Amino acid sequence: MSGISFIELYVFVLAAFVGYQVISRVPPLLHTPLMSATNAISGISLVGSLVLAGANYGTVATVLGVVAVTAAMTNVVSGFMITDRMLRMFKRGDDRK
Amino acid sequence: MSGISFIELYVFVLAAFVGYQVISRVPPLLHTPLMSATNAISGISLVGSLVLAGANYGTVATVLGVVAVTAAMTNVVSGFMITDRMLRMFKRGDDRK
Amino acid sequence: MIPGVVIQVAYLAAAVLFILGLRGLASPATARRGMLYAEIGMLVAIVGTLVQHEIVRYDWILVGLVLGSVIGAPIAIYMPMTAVPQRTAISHMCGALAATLVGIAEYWRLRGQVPHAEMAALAFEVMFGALTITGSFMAFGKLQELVKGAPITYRGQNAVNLTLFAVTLGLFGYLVVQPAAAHVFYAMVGLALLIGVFLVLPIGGADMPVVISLLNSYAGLASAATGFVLGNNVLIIAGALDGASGFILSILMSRAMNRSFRNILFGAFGSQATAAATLSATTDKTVRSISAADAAIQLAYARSVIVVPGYGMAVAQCQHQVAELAELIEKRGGSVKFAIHPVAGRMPGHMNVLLAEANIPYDRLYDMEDINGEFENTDVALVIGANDVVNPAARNEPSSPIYGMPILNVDRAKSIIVLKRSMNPGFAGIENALFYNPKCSMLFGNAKDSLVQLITEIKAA
Amino acid sequence: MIPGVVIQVAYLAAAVLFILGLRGLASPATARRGMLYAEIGMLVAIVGTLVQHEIVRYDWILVGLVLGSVIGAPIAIYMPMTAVPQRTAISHMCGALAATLVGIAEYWRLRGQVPHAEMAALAFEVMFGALTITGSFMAFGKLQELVKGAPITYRGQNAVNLTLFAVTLGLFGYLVVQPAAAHVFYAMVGLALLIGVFLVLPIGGADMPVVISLLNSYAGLASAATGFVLGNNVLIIAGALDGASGFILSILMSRAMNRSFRNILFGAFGSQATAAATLSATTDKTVRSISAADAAIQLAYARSVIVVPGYGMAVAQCQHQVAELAELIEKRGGSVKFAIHPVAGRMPGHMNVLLAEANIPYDRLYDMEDINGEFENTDVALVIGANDVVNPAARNEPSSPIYGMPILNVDRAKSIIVLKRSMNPGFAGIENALFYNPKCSMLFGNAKDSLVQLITEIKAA
Ligand SMILES: NC(=O)c1ccc[n+]([C@@H]2O[C@H](COP(=O)([O-])OP(=O)(O)OC[C@H]3O[C@@H](n4cnc5c(N)ncnc54)[C@H](OP(=O)(O)O)[C@@H]3O)[C@@H](O)[C@H]2O)c1
Ligand SMILES: NC(=O)c1ccc[n+]([C@@H]2O[C@H](COP(=O)([O-])OP(=O)(O)OC[C@H]3O[C@@H](n4cnc5c(N)ncnc54)[C@H](OP(=O)(O)O)[C@@H]3O)[C@@H](O)[C@H]2O)c1
Repeated sequence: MSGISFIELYVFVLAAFVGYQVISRVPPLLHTPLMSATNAISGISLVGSLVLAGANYGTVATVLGVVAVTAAMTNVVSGFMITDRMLRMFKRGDDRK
Repeated sequence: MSGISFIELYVFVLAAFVGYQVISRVPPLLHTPLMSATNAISGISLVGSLVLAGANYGTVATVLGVVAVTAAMTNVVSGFMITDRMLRMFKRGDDRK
Repeated sequence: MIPGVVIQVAYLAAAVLFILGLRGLASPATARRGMLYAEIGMLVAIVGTLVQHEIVRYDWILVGLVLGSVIGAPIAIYMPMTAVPQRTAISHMCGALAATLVGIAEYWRLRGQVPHAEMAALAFEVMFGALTITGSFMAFGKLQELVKGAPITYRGQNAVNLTLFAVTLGLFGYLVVQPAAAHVFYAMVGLALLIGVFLVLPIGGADMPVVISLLNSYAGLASAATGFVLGNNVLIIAGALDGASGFILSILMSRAMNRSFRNILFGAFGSQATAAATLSATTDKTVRSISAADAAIQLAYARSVIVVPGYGMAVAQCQHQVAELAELIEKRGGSVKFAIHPVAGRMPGHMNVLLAEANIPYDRLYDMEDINGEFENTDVALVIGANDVVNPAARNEPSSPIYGMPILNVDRAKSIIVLKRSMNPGFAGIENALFYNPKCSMLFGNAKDSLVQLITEIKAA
Repeated sequence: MIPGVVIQVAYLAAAVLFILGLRGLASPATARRGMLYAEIGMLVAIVGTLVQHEIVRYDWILVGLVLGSVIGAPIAIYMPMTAVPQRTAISHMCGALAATLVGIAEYWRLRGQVPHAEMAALAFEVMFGALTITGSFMAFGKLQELVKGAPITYRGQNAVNLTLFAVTLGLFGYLVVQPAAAHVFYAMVGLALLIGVFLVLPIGGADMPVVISLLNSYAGLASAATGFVLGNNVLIIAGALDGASGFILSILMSRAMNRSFRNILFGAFGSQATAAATLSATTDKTVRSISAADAAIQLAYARSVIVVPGYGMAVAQCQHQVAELAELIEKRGGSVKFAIHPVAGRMPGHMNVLLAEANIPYDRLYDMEDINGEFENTDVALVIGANDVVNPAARNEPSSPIYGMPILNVDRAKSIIVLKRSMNPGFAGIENALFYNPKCSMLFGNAKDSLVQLITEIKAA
């Protein structure tokens, strides 16, 4: 635990603004891939879990860490793969053979 | 001087994203007011100058501080007033008497 | 010092790449490149983390990573597109699980020696995380039909839920003041898990998409809170992006459905009864049923057709037949367009994905605003398993629960053919006057079977 | 602890209010409310700062605040709208001055005892700040015509400038390694001041808007660097917003002018000579000059008129006469629209502000893309002091320097009346074939005088 500095609130607020603006620009056409893309990105909680599973914090921490790594990695892998699978399906008229 | 923490880079990068997105949405109609509005907002350097002028850092610092406060305050006052003066001029057809 | 800088740079790069990735989704042309950025961002963040000093052994990490990939990849490869809502629910569960476990481990490791501000973030993280775990699991169960889809209600339900909330919030407040109270911490986690279940029980299966999106934003908030606890900015940023996405989608959905959050979360949708009543009151109106042969003739000679897909297309999984039919009509010289209502189906973008899967180019899918003017000049509007999104009551019956919701103006087309199995209502549980419109013919039956018949007949014509 | 929290909360609120303020500028309907947010943000930030412990005396602060208001308010109240570019330049000078002075004072106060990373930010701040001070002042001089507007060039100029840059960067690098070298610090400030002058000297007065926008982004960067030095996030955020705005506007301008940054900064626009040559080569073509009386008759009986204002309208300050003429034509039953090219005039949005000042509602100002299709069905296109933005060479002469720049299709109107003083070229210094078009008549003279005559004649008609 590295202590909360106030500046992290700035990061959160600014990121929320960026998120709001970026996501508002996604057309309905791509809302389903958007959902799976954000699922994949949310797998970034992996970075917290990795430390837990790999540091020597005791058995309980390691076990919880491994479960957390598994859960997060599932999101990353399936999220990105599904998004890509969906996006590959979207074609313009002139791309069609 | 309070030391640069890496997290300030996050703030800068995120703010640049927000700025880019917000400003891209301003229509050409309002580009002139936009210029004066950002001038006014840039007057926020006032907050640095105020400390300089008001803390007891010695004569040199105080003199530089007062000049800086004056310069920044000029921007704030004239920037916001001009922006408002311009924006008051923009009217829809049905607002016109 | 050096590994510290490496990891900070890696995380900043990851955050920027995630943002660029989501920006790419602004258009199908840039979407895949965007996702590549996001994937690189993830890789950079993971590699950056692995060089951190605190990590001393990699064996367990490897176990987790391999397990996760082994679970994730088959889901992604074999999952039918119609199961996207369920998968999304499960994915929120996984995300929330990871956040919650990290939070619990952190608390356990520090044995409650947590400063007050950090404790607030930590408690927030596990509370939102825990309720998202069970809530998402319940949502998954309802969508996968493991649990009864209908709202489960009982007397005093709201009172029970409110009490649960109040107690949990009380524990939260106590913890912030007394971070060392471990039993309170674990009690709060347990209660939050219960809340997740109780929150979703009274909500109907069909309202799940909104609930899922809300849970999405909760999972994002939990993840951002983890970032606060660990002092990790990329977690904060990714959590905020995730939270914003869930929030925006749930707003869009409830707006397009013309309902408020409150109504969805606490309404327990009591409209089944009313719907039945209206239905019986109007059975004296006549419905024109049509044979596949007759419908095929109409379609074969139509110069312009607009296809309006709805949830029924997803149920029947007939998107490939729809594409085949469209191609057939076009070969005969007719024009075919697809009209996509923003909440057709059961999740945002549902129809788009299914039609894309059937190889229909996305520039032939029209948003509601873009196509609504064209129905007047259209020979046949072919409604495939859509119901609420074409219900004229939204336009002209102020007493209807969907009044005010924007709809596709199918009733303005020169003729209308509706493919559905029965006269049963759709999601909103209300009757549809469109089906009694003299211009409208009903082709009853499972949409897939009906389409196969239509295709055979047109080929023969 | 408590004042620390107060100030942090104040700064966060200010940052959010600034962002909301700029978001408001997305539409004229929300713009004033947005600016109110930004003003509140500024107030909150100032008040928050004043409660800081470090501030022990308020007398000098008050002097600065009062002086600033006394200087700022009259500028805002009495400045004519045509002087906006100059004021913007001066304002960047003030902003950069404040940033630079804060940086110098900080360095002075710490007597060079600055850690390396901080020193990099500090040196960046004073370097960009200093060159923006003099650069903006030069730009102001050229725009206000205190300095000769034409590019000032001499042999070896680029070599001199590059050497200056290189030396300054060298000093910058040295300082980061040896922060205590005070003489190097002050030498760098001096050189940066010189660079500002030399950078702007070779750039023509008309290219100033792009330069001003670039200086705007430099001022923003300097301000953000101040934020890094002082550990002040609201400065970082405001600086980033400012920088983004300057950057985007200069990109938009150079794109709409079909020129690269490099060309503007180092091109010294040598086209005057070429322009004169082309002009003389074509004097055998005929130009139809028209009297105010004849032009008035055409306008009086036109059913549809599109007014195309350009830089000449700003020079003649005749926006009120333009509005009067438009009203007159409309009273007689004609329709009048205004076509605004994105780089008409000399700064972004120039024509919009002037016409708004003359009380013309903004929904009658049409962007280029929206009106270009309408010229064909227009009886009279009335070009008031515009030249480059209606030059058909941009469309059909690949050798022209403006080839490829999007233009207003004035030449497609049924007839064209151009108000200008002579056959002189406009900003780009090139000839305009439009003026030789058989459908085009020239009404020579200062635009204001011509408009007054037109108005009198139409009233009499
Ligand atoms: N898209 C979203 O994000 C979202 C989220 C939440 C809620 N919703 C709601 O979902 C509704 C969507 O409207 P909608 O028009 O797409 O669907 P709908 O109103 O739910 O109607 C679907 C129709 O399809 C028919 N159907 C079902 N299975 C079929 C099959 N195998 N073959 C043929 N027909 C079949 C059903 O009639 P039969 O039973 O007679 O066959 C039903 O009337 C809206 O009310 C919307 O508010 C959407
Ligand atoms: N808007 C921006 O942000 C921006 C920034 C930088 C550069 N620019 C450049 O500026 C140019 C703008 O094009 P433009 O068509 O608006 O202007 P322009 O091409 O510069 O032409 C202005 C015309 O107005 C005439 N004029 C000047 N004073 C006049 C007066 N008192 N009465 C009547 N006529 C007068 C001049 O002709 P006479 O001398 O014969 O009267 C001149 O030909 C473009 O080339 C653009 O790239 C624009």
